[in-house]
This record gives sequence, structure tokens and C-alpha cells, in this order.
Amino acid sequence: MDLSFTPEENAFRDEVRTFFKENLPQDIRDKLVSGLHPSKDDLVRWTRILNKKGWAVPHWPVQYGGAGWTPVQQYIFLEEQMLAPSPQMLAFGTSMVGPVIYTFGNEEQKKKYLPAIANLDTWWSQGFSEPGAGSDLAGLKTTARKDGDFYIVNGQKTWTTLGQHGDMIFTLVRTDPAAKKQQGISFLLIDMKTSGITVRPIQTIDGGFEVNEVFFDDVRVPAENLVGEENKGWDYAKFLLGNERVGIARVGASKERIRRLKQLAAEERDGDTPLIENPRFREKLAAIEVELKALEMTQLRVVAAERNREKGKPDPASSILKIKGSEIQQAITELALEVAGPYVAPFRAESEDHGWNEPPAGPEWASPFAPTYFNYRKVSIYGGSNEIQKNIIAKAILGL
Amino acid sequence: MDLSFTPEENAFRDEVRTFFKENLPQDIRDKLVSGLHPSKDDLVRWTRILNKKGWAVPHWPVQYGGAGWTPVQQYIFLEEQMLAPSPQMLAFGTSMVGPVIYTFGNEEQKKKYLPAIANLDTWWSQGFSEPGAGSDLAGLKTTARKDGDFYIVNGQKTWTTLGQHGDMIFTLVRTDPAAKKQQGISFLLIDMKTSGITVRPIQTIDGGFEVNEVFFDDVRVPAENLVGEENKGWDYAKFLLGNERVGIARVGASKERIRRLKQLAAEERDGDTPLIENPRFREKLAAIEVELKALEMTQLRVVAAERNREKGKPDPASSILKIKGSEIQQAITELALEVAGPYVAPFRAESEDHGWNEPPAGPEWASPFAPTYFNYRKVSIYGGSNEIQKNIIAKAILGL
Amino acid sequence: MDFDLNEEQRMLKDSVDRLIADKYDFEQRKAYLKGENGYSTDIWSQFAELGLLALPFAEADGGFGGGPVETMIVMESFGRGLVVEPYFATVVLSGGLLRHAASAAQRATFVPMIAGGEKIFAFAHGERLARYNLAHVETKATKDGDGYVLNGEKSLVLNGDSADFLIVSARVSGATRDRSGIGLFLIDAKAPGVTRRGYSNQDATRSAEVSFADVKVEAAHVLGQPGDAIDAIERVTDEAIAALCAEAVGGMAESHRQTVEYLKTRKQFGVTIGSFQALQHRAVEMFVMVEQARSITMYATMMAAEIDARERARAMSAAKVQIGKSVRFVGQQSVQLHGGVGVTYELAVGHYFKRNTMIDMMYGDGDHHLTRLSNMGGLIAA
Amino acid sequence: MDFDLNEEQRMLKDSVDRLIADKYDFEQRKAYLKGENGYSTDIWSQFAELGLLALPFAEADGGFGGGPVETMIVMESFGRGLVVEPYFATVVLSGGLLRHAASAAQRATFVPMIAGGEKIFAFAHGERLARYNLAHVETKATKDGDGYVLNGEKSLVLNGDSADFLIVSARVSGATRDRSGIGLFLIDAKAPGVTRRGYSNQDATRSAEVSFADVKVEAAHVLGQPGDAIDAIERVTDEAIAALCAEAVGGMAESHRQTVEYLKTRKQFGVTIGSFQALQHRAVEMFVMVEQARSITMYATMMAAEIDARERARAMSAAKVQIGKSVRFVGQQSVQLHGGVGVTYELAVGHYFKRNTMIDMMYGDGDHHLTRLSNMGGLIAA
Repeated sequence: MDLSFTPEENAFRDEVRTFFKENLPQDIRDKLVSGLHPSKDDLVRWTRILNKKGWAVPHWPVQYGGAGWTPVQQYIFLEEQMLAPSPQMLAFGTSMVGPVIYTFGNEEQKKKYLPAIANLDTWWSQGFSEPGAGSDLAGLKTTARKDGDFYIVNGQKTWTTLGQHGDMIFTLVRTDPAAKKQQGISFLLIDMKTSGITVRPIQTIDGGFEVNEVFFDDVRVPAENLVGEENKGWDYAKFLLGNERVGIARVGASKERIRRLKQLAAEERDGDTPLIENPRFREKLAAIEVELKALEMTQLRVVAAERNREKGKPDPASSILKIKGSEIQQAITELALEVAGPYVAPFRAESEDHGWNEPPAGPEWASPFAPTYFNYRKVSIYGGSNEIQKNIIAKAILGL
Repeated sequence: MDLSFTPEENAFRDEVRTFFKENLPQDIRDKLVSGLHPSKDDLVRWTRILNKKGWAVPHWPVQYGGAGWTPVQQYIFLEEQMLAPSPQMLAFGTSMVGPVIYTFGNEEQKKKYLPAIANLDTWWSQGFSEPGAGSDLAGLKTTARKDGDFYIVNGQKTWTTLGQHGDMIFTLVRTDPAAKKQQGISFLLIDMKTSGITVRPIQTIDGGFEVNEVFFDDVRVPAENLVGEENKGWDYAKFLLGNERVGIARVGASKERIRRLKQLAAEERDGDTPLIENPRFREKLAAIEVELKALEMTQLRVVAAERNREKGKPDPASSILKIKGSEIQQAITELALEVAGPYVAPFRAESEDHGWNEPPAGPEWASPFAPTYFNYRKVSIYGGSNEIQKNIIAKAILGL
Repeated sequence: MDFDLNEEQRMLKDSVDRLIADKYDFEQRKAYLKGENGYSTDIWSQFAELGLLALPFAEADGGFGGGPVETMIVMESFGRGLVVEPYFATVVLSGGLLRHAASAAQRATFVPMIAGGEKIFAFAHGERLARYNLAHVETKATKDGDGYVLNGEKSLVLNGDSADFLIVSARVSGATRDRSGIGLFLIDAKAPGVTRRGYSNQDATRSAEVSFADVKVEAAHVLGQPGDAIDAIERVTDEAIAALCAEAVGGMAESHRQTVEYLKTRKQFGVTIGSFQALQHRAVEMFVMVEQARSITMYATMMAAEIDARERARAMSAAKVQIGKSVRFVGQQSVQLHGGVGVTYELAVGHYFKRNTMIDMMYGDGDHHLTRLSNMGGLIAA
Repeated sequence: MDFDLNEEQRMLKDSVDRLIADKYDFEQRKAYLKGENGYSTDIWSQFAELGLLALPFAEADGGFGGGPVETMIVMESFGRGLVVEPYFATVVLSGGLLRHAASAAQRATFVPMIAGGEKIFAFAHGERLARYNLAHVETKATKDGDGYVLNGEKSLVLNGDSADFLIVSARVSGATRDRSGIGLFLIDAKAPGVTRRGYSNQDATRSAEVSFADVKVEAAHVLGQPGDAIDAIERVTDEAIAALCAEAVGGMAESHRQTVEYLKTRKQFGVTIGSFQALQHRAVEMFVMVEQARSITMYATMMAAEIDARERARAMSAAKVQIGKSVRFVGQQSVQLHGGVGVTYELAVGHYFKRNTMIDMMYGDGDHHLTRLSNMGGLIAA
């Protein structure tokens, strides 16, 4: 048992940190520090810089463009990405459909899709959730009826994050309506420019538009876009959902947010007194820092156990990462309200180009704080709500 | 809507307060201030002082010795009792079996038992819970078989508080083993000196002995000791359990404990600094005070609504009083640990006569703090655990 | 001690509740938000007709002589409706200043304008570094003949963009946070030298940044004795806190009701999600939070008329602590129990969550008041 | 970065775990508590045989050269067994002082006494008004020829009643809470002038109040340079905190395990209570608390060997904050989920609750350390 990083691991961290320092465009970094969302163009620019370096999909197998890193190295890379802070790679391609394609797809699919994911030539969206299904994912109703060399898709998907930019969407569709719930589902890749597809934005409580509804009305999808076998889609979906482990706690991102809040609290004054001198505020920060340190160690335990674990089998401990990670992220957004104080109130729409039309009321940095607090309620809901996570732990770990 | 006490109500409060000041024996008061338990003799002495004044069972109907007070007056009396602090009347007689007897008992029973309750000539115990039943009270197994003019009782009761002093015990017993769960139960009064009864103390985690197991082995009970009708005992039990409303939040007792903690925290020093000057400690106290103030208002709302409510029908809002009241009581015992600091550790058995054999390690007042913290875990368990209370509210108020 | 409403209060409650039920559902409200100043002048007229705008003023001033209980009744109903009309700025804040700081002659001039629904008033008090310190006033009032001249900047002035009149706090003497030396000045919002920049808030209310460059105030429009205004400002703020608590309770109760309703209808895994015990208990914990908030609001309401400023302050801090705790829990859990749809703009629960979050942050959030209360020695004497 | 135990660590863990499983169940423990000094000398000998008493000492001193990870392994197992033998006082505290403050000659004399299980040591440091300030030393050490004379009172001396030797902190110069001016003095517990009054603690461990009246210390028994002891005291305390965290994790994990077991077997309303979702989720929340405590304990263990005292202190405060939170929740809920029987003396969960409560209160509870950590700037630099 050796709980410190090896010299090699520390050297690797330095290498990554230096690369980020030298190559991450300053305008993108500034935007993320301010708590704003990177634009599509920002993501494309940064992904291509990383891809040139060979770091766009480091966790993939080497033959498909992976970096051949250990789990600890992958963890360090992810952590540094959040600390920079740099945008994270578009997960729908790199962590979701990519691994499904290289694991279950055919050679043609691999050749066609994988390089385009790594270079973000293709923007992938996720078409899993449906209205009325929620955490009961397998209750999906979208159908795909075989018609010669095509599937005819009808139905509706929802919560499609950033679907407005989507080139392709990977979907779960019901190909055998007679089969039981989890059976009869297939995994289908659909070009979003196909006729019959309508994308409608859903406005969220923060006023933003990051999720969408996607409607399918007699959409003709080439049969070659089926991944793996027909009616085996649920297995691929489980594989996909179990894949997201290490990043889910977002420890690095929370560290970066705390650092930022401390900086702002040292600058922002209550009369003549910097906010950071308020002991109660400092203690609330420290309480979150402790939780976060414990979570970081929990995460490292999961990462270190990776090599002893059966490939593709999700670690139930990842549910802890989800629960605590989301609680901490939300607690930080709540504390941010306190830094802004009365200046949480003014609302400023975050427009496409991240500029604003009118001068701010109060400090400019305060504007995203309330919207982020509102918006981040989602993190304990999506990807299986925290209540579902508790059900999973109760069953899988405690045997209740 | 007039949210302040009337002048008459305030005058009544003064009268009660003055009486307590002038008549509560100082040794009893001191014991309660120190967080120690009153002895049997203390309770008897104090009850008889009150009974002489006509205040031992003020909430009873006037013809049985009640004081004819309004619900608000009863509330004020109870509050002053806790603030004094004085011992509370032994609930098993005055609030439990007493009301059952004057509501459902026959004239002979009323004459025989009620005056003896008011004067604490008879010490009553409660025989409801059984091992293995817990919150599922109706799952009781103790049987009473009719044999001429007697019932033959066999079985076991548990959690009989202060049963070691008991002269009489009121019990729920199964008189019809064939009937469904809640039916076939009778309400039987049993003399604890009858042969076949064994009382065995249960030691609690604080080291004390306030609860007991009571074993019944072919105990012969005169049939005249049956209250009301045979097999209707469950109705009387529900009436009894629904009776305990106003006192359950123990707002006055919590106020008195906070006052005491503030006093001690002003005296106890950390080096040269009184503990009360620690801002974090003060804020934790204030947070509890706010909860308690809200609970006090909630309680007053319940008291004021009393007159609009059907007699004997429990107010579901009393579940709020139970939940919040117990949370607050427990939070205060937790904060008391902080006042004692390292001096929570030494253990001193609270002996029968409340004296100790050896000199204290550290401040004498600190000794009961840890035991009380441990012991008070019971307040969210007994009388229907807080989980059960939540089930009740979910069903009765929210309709879930 | 009597928690029942009397006959007039019952009638008031019935009429406000009916107005909100009939005219202020979530869809109707969307239309009102598109009004010129972000609210409906038609609804404002109906408030006037119902007498709501005259409610807290003395009968001698043309009002109905309502007290904190009457304001509580109105604000709780407004909370359920997510009312965006400038009642709080005009009637509670500005009206309160007129009641506590203005002369009879001034009241005779201005109260009817409010009571009749003709004019909107706003209280221009907050400043950039004030945070929650009510004595933080840098804006200067300089003697100028019989009157004064104002110079400075006010921030986060609620309904400052649509107000016809502004009551401005300004310093006639002393340093920025001195309690003495503050005056109150009533000006026409379109007076020369006044610049306003309006904007939306998170909760669909509107505010303005307002600056004053040599703005003249005539002697007749100086409220009270310049220099002594802090007492009136604190008193009005305490009344305002009690009113906001009531609004928060209305919003929470409705958000909770809608959430319980959702639990009863929404199905997942083949059953209504309200059958899951963990969610039932959550709904109960929300209920307890709402009821505790309601209780402390009654306490704040009772104490809003208290003359002893320190006792009043303790009560208001206590109320803000409980309200802060309650709105966070109830708001967050209303969204959580709705799942994905809870985060969408189309559902009301998100809007209750936002409005109540803003109420929590007004005049200091719960933790701010916890510190303040503990520094005043708490509620219970040792 | 490697969380797996190496071969020796695995063997250590196996042997300690086996000893606890075989010899230290809840019933056996009851008998040990009746031993002369409140523990079993037989078990103590078995600790010696297993090498546990020699574990943290350098091989040169006759030890096994174990570090914080080895201590963590032992203490976690002891936590599961609710071990009452004076390992913490003798090996962790006194042994730590010998390691960090004693000369080679002193170590040669005293380490074998500990390692062989022959002598019990206690650290007499706390005083009545010290609370959690390690520099609070009023007890005086006055120069007397080559040696010193001790006068003063020590309080809450863990295992001070049964100890053969006491290591006493005493002031050679400066005021009561000065960091400099403290020395460490090793004395025979039965030396003339030493008075001890032993008593039980809430968790069945024992302590003593100890007073010193002109107690002579020979020069050879002065540890280190008198006046500089605070660094060693802090270092040993930090190691002690890491050890206690591990003990708490062992106790919590076992308390949680027994509670989950109870949920699976106890029936109410015709079903096992573990089928109620609210209780399932509670059990999960306890699990998360245990795992977070385990994680922070690993962090504290890693940092226990850190030389930079300030960084080490941050880590220990962080650990105490998390442990405090976790032990309260896990202890309280273990009792709550057991219902009535959870409050009885006969069940183990109550005893885990009590022991872990005492661990929380040792060296400052979670809130004390939260303030301390926040005053040190927290864990993350701005």
C-alpha cells in the first residue's frame, strides 16, 4: 500500500499540465473560469489540438487512437483537464458511442466513425431518454420497423444535450414490440440531417437551451447503421452506461470552482471587508473541501481497483462517486450565491457568443452564479437520479 | 387572528410561575437543572404538593379533579412546568390510563383509581410493547384466558419505563386469539404484586436502568379489572396514544436546556476564554433556537386548533411535533457534548440517591451530558419512531 | 392567542385568493410578463379596486388600516401566484416609508396616488458595496436653499425602471456606514439628473441601476428629519422581511402541493412514484419545512409591529434563518422529485424555486441572519 | 499510487483480524472488562507475541519498523473488536514520544519494555482548562541538580491508573499556552509524590486524574531538550489522530454491517424491515459515510508521516471533520434502525456508538477542526 503518486506519475502530471498551459487557447480558458459554457467552435478547436497530440481519446484502445495510459494516468489527465480548466471532450462521442462502436461495431463502422469522433468532425448526440420514461430507461417507446435495407424510425427522444449541434445521434429503438421490456431494443446510429427529424430546444430554469427534444417521423435509417445484433441494444446500452466511472465525480472541476470562489471572495468586499474574512463563509468552504478530499480518495480507490476488476463490469462504488460528486457540485453552486450576495438577482441571458448586450449590474462574474445554481439541480437527476443510485447500492452492495 | 397571549393568559402564566417558584422543593429543582432524573420520592412529593393545589391532573374533566382550563392555559402550565424546571407528572397515570378510565371505565373503577392517580398513591406502568413487535404494536402476543371471574395472563411486555416502581400496570392482552390482528385485544389493569409477575430491568446504553421487561406467568387477574368491553382494547389504546399531543414537542424543556447550556458556556473556559465567545458554538445554538421558536408556534397552532377539533381524534400535525421535537431535543444533547468538551469522557453511574461515590474528573455538571446524548436517541424511537410518524403524515395529510 | 382569521381578514383572504385563482394562473402570468414594464397594469388596477393598494395605510390617510396580518394574507396569496406586479416595492416598501417617515401633508399627497393605483413608487436604497448593511449609504444629499441636491449611485432598485417616484436614501452627514446622517428624499423618477437602467431579475421581477447627478429635491419632498432615517428604514425593512416570508410560504406551499400531486400521478416502473417510501418521506420532510416556515412567519408577523427595534430584529433574523432553510430544501426537492421536467422552464416548480431563492437572498440570506441573531444573543436568555 | 496491501501488510492484517475474530467477540470482551485494570493482560501478551507492541518502532530499537499504514491496519481491526487494552496509550502515544523525542539510550531502555508487553505507559498531558490546545501546560518542571522536580495536575490521562510509567509534559519556562518552554519527563508511576485517581470512561476505557507534588525526575529520564517538546507532542498527536480515525472506521464498518444484517432479519408488519425503501436509503447513506471516512483515513495515514507540520495539521483537521460527521451519522442511525433494542446495553451497536463518540471528542471534535482548518486556509489554495 503506497498512497502517494510515483515519481513517474508526477512527471506525467507535469507533462500534461505544461501542455495545457501552453496549448489551451486563453479565450476558452477565460470563458470556463467565468463559469460560462464553451461554444461548439471552442470544443472543436480544442479537440483538434488534443487530437494532434494524440490525446483526444486517450482511454481508447491504442489501435483506435488511444494513448495506452494506465488508469491512474487517465485519472491524472482528466483531473488536469478540469483544473486547467479546459473543456472536457464531448462525452457522447468519446465516452459513449465511441467505445460501443469499437467494442460491438463492425470494421466498416469503426473506420467510418472512430477517427471522426477523435477529431470532432462528427458531433454526436445521445438519443436514450424518452418523455415519460425518466429513470425507467427500458420503458422506451420509439420504434424502428425494418423495411428492406432500412429501418423506419418513429417516436420521440428527450434531454438530448447539445442536440442542436448534432450531426449524428445514437439511439435505443424498439425493434421487437412483442418482446419483454429490456429485450427487443436495438442500438441504431442516425444521421440527424435525415428528413423526418425535428429538433426542438427545451428551455431550462436557468433560461438556457442546452437540452432538446428530438422527434422522429418516418425517418429512414440505413440498416447498416445498426450496431451489433438486432434486439441486443440493451446490452450495449448497459455497457455504455457502466463505462462512465472515473469522470463522474468531477473532483477536478469542483476543486477549480472552489479555487475560483476563494479568489472572488478575497476580492469582493462587504463595505471595506473582503468576504473571505467572514469566518462562517470560510468554514462552509472548508467543509466542502473536506468532503471533496474524501471523495478524491474514494475516486482514487476506484481507479486503483480498476486493474483488478472485470472489464466492462461497472463498479457499484461508482454510485458513491455520483451521489457525493453531485452533492458537492451543488453545494459549491449554493456557496457561490453567497459570494455574489444581492448580485445574484440580475438576469443576463448567456447568448450564443457569450457576450452581453448591456453593462452588468454589479460585478460581471456574478451573473452566471444563480443560473448555475438552478441549472445544477440536474446533476442529481440525470444519469440515474441519486435516488436510483441509492437503490443500486442497497441492492448491489448491501444486498437489501 | 391575534397572535399574542391575552392579558388573562399572561396573568395565568404569572400565577403558575409564582406557585412553582414558591412551592417546588429546591433539591428537586437542582437535580433537574443538573440534568439528573428525579427519584420516585421526588415525584411523589411534588405530585402531592400540586394535588393539594388542585393542579395534579388539570387536563382532566372537572368532576374527576381537573382544573377546567382552556387548551392555552393547559399549554402554559405545561410550559412553565418544563421551564421551572419541575418534574413532569407521571404520564402513565395522568395522561394514559387516567383518561382511559374516566372515558371508558365503570364507576367503580373511576372511584378506585382516579384519586389515587392524582395523588400518586398508585404508581402506574405501561404494558403495551412486546419484544419483536416494536412499532407494529398490534402484533402483540400476550394472552389473557378467561377462567371464571379471572383472566389468566401469560406473556411478556417490554420497554416498561420505571416499571421497577410500579404498583399497577395497564396492559393490552389478546383475549381472542382467533380474531384478526387489531381485534381480539383487551385493556386489562393488573396489580404488579400479583404472583407470577417478574420485572427484569433492561440496562440502556447510558448505563442506566429506566426501562424493564415484565414477564407474566399464569398471572390471575380479577375480571373486574377489564376496562370497557372485552376485545375492544385496541380502540382504547388508539384513544390513549392519540391523547398525547401538546406535551410531546417538549418545547419548554428544550428552552430550559438551552438556557442552561448558555449559562454553562459562559462559565466554562477554554484557557482564559469563555466558551460562549466561540462564534461557531453560538451560531449552532442560535440555529436550534430558531427551530425551537418555529416549533413553539407550530405547537400553539395545534393548541389553538384544539377547540375546533373533534374530541379524541388525533391531530396529524402532532406528528410534526413529535418529529421536530425529538430532533431538537437530540440536537441539544449533541451541543451539550461540545460544552463539556473532553470532559464528556469520564463515566459516573447515576446511583439511586443521585449522589456519587467519588469526586468528579473535571466539572461536575459535565457528567450527565454524554449519557443523556446516548439515552436521548430513544426519543426518535419510542412512541412511534420518526419513520412511522413520516408514514402517518404521508398517508393522513399528503394522501400518498 | 387566536390563530383564526376574523371576519374582515377572512373576506380579504377570500377575495385575494379568488383573484389569484381566477386571474393569475401560470399561463396568464406568462402574458403579464410581456407587459410594458414586465407586469400587467390591468391586474394592478384590480389590486386597486380590491383595496389591496390602500390596505396598510391609516384610515385617516385614505387607507384601510390593515396591519402585518393583513399584509401576510395578501403576500402569501401573491406567493402562490408568483405575482410580479410592483406591490412589494410600491405598497410595502415605499408605502411603509410614507407611513413611518412622512408628514401628514406628504401622506395626504402621496398615499392616494398609491392607493388609487395611479403611481408606482420604488425605494432607491442599496449601493454597490452595501451588501446587507442598511446604514451603508454613500449617496450624498447636499443642502441647497430650502431643499437638497442628490448625487450618487443606487443599485438593485426593485421596480426602479417603471417607478413614477423614487424614495432615495442619501447621506447628509457622517461616514459611509454611520447609522446617523441618513435622510429620505422623494423625487420624480423623471427629474433631470436621474439616469435609470432597467433589467430583468432571475425571478422575472425587474430592477434598475439608478444614478443621481445634481438632482434637486424640494423641501416639501424631504421625508422626516434628514439624518434620522435609519430607524424608519430598519422598521420598514423588518416589515418587508415579514411580508417576504409570507410570500415565500405561499410559494413553498404551492410548490409542495404540485410536487405531491406529481407524485400521485407520475408513473415509473409501472407504479406511481408516490408509492416509493423514500419519496413519501421526502414529501413529508418538505411538508414539515413548509409548516415550520409558516409558523415562524406568524411569529415574524406578530413581531413586525414590535416597537423595540432590537427585539424586532431578533425575530426577523430568526424568520430569515428558518425561511432560508425551508426555501432551499423545498425548492431543491420540488425540482428533484419532478426529475428532468423539474428543470424545465415550462413547469411552475422551477419558478417557485427561483423566486424563493431570490427572497432568501434579499436582506441577507439565512446564514447571514444566523450570525446576526447569534451576535444579538439568540432568542433565549441564559 | 497503490491501494493494495503488500505481502507483510496482508499478513499483519490477517493475523490481527484472526485474533480479534477468535478472541475478541462481544461476549469475550465483557470478561476482559472485568480484568483488574479494566482489560485483559492475557490479550496484551498475545499482542506482544504477535509483534503488535513492537510494530512502530525502528528495527534498530528492537521494533518492526512499521509505519502509519501498519498502525492503520491494527487500529481498524481494534475498532471492530472494541479493544480496550492500552495499545493507544502505550504504543501509539508513549511509543510515539519515545520514537520522536527520546535519545537512543532511552529508547534502548524503554522500547523493549513496551515491545515485550512488560510495562504499560501513559502520556500525562491534558489539563483542566486545556481543552484542545496542546500547548496548554501549567504543570511546572523545576531544575533540580542534574534532574527536575515536577509539580502540577494532569487530567484525563488515558490508562493513567494502570500505567507503570508516565511521560509527563511540564513547563520549564514561559506562560501557560506558550508553544516554547515545554519538556517531556518520564517517571515511574509509583514514584513518591505521584497521586492517581482512576475511573471508567463512557466507552469502557479507563483514565486517571494525576497530581505531582515535588516528583523527582532523574536527568536520564528527561526526553529531548526541555523547552522544545511541542513539536514532538504535535507530531505524536497527529499520528494518534490518524490511528483513531482508523479505529473509528473499523467500528463504523462493523456497526453498519450489523445494522444491515438486522434489516435483513428483523420482521415487522409481516416483512423484513430491510424491504422498506426509506431504511434501505438510510443504510446506503451510512455506507457512503463509512466509505468517505475510510477514504479520509487513508489520506490522514498518508499524511501522518509528512514532515511539514502545517500540511500535516491540515490533513488531520480534515480527517477529524469527516470522521466526526461520519461517526455521528453512522452511530445515531445504527441505533435508530435497530429501534428500541438499539438503545440497550446488550447490543454491540450502542457500544460502537459510544466509543466512536469518544473518538470524535478526542483532540477536538469535528467542528473544532473545521474552524481550525478554515483558519489555516482550507485544503485548496485560492
